[in-house]
Amino acid sequence: MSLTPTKMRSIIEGLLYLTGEEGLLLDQIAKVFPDAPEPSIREILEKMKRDYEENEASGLMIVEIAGGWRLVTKPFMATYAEQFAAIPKMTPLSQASLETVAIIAYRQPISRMEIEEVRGVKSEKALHTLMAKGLIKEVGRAEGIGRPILYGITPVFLDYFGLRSLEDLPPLSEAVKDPGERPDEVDLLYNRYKETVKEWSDDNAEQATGEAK
Amino acid sequence: MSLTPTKMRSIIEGLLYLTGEEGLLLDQIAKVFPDAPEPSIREILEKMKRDYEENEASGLMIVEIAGGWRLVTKPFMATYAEQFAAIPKMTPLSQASLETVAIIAYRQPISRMEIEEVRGVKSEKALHTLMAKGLIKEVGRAEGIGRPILYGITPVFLDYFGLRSLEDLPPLSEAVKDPGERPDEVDLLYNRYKETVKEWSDDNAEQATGEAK
Amino acid sequence: MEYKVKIDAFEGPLDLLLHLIKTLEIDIYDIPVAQITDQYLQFIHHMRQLELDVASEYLVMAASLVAIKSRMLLPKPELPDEEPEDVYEDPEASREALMQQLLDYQRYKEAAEALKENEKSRMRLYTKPPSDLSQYGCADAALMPVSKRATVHDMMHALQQLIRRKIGREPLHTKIAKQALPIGKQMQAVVSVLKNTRQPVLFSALFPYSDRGQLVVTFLALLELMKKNVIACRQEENFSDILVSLEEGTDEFDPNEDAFHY
Repeated sequence: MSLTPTKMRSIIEGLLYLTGEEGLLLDQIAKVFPDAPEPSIREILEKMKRDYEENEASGLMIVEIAGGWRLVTKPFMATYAEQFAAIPKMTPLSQASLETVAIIAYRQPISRMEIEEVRGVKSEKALHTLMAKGLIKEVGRAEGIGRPILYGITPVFLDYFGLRSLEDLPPLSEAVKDPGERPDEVDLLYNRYKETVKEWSDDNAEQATGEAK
Repeated sequence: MSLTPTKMRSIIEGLLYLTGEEGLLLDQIAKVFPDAPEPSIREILEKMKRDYEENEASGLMIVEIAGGWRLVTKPFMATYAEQFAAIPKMTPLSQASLETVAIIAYRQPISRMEIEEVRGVKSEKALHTLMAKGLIKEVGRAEGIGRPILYGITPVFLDYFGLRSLEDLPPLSEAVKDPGERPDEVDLLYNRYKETVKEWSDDNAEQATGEAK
Repeated sequence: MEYKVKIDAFEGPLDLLLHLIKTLEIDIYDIPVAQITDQYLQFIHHMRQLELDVASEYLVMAASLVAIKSRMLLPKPELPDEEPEDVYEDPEASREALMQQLLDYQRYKEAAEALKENEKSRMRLYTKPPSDLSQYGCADAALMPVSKRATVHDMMHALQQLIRRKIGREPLHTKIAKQALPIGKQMQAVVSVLKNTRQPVLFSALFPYSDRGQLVVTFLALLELMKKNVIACRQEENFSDILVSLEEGTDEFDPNEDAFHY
């Protein structure tokens, strides 16, 4: 016996409620309806999403984040949810962490040194924070001297920024013209500059650590 | 400014969803609407309850027991919830188990009550699962009333998560250590300082532009 | 460990340069090195006057800016053709390199801005913790699956979720606990439930909360109502469920009567 779309809608709604923040993957739903074709399930979800959105009498809406469907409260509810909770909000990421995670997202796998080249400053603390929040992870080591750790983003990254997939990332503005065709001298100067920075900042870091003691 | 019944309904729905099976007391809802008389709130709840009941396309319903209101799944959902529960999960450890084992790893030795304080929910089942999997063990008993059992992690934990030692665990973000923490004076001071610098540099830039002209 | 110094609102020398370029309305594709160098140095100078520790990155940038500027003032030396090219650092090339670096950094800075917006809207979405499905017979397998292991990062994610959830929930517990629910009020609540259902209610159904304070108050309220003959409790046999019902003629029960206030 196959289920009517109305019945299916009610079941999906129930499952969305039960799974809450964990979310529901399309193929998990499909397993509950072995006879229903996946497109029809997606159709019901999309319809449900629209219905919730348009329904002014409802404080809920459906979002698709990182491939999972979730029932969440509408943005306007945040005030009430927070007022109700009377707890300080989650602290957003610092500018340094945002820049760092952006570089990682667009350029992964990438080493700490490469990140610091782009930012022009040390980024250890930002990496630390991002690791602790589970937004990035070590994805391997580069070839070459020191075999530096390479970083990449995690699925939590998508969740944290509410993205469906990496394709949802805001487009990066157009690359600088012919970045590969820099004259050699520039690279040399650039490398020398980098090294100076490195020495300098290592010295400085040591000093700072020394002072802290 | 008073809210329309439609708006109030949407807010109540959102709050009922957020509190899930735990539900809300009428009093708690009333606090969100300081200007609305309690009977009008009750009316909205009763209406919402009827609406959900009559809506065949919804898998949810509202129940009232002893002054508490809850949004729950309709009874027919049990069959589907069972079916859904039987689907192998994406992560082999449930969210509850992961949270619990993480808390133990960072705070061992720790009692069940302390774990439940951090998680805000009962954690007996998760502890059971973790014990059965050999990821945690009893490591002693605390002093004091009832001498509660203390839990710690096992070598299997390290093996399971691919860690050489506990020191390999990612640094914990401040929020987990003390979720209630507010930005302290240092941050406030820092922000004020930032503003001063910003003002200064804007002034200076203006001056410079002036000179250049 | 990152050292404590970090000047002000800027994320580093590149950020500071971008700021100067913007406020001075300079064309980033044609940076007047002399002007920007002067401004940059002036800024650093003021920072130091304020006795602020200026991070080394800023000083390194200052040094290279000065180097480019001074080389630009000198005539280009006549080099014999056989000399390797890199002996002389062409200030034009250095300026170009700096521009490239600034443009590259600017792209990611913009991307970070966009992500900040995403973060902001995502933070406004709240949700409920997953329901306990164990009642539907979902048991964590007793054996550990080897193929699909949870990772440390799954665990960190779980902790983040926990924090989010606590934001929405914690006060609920504390509020109920601290409220010290008055018995009189709870008596009203029980009576109104019985009136609404118009039929006996299961004893256990009157205790929907696991909160201890709530349980005690509800229990005391029931005892008080029994004493006042407002309700009756029935038990068919030992250990069966207790049924609670309203006594006859309690319609005039006035919950606001002083006697019910504790």
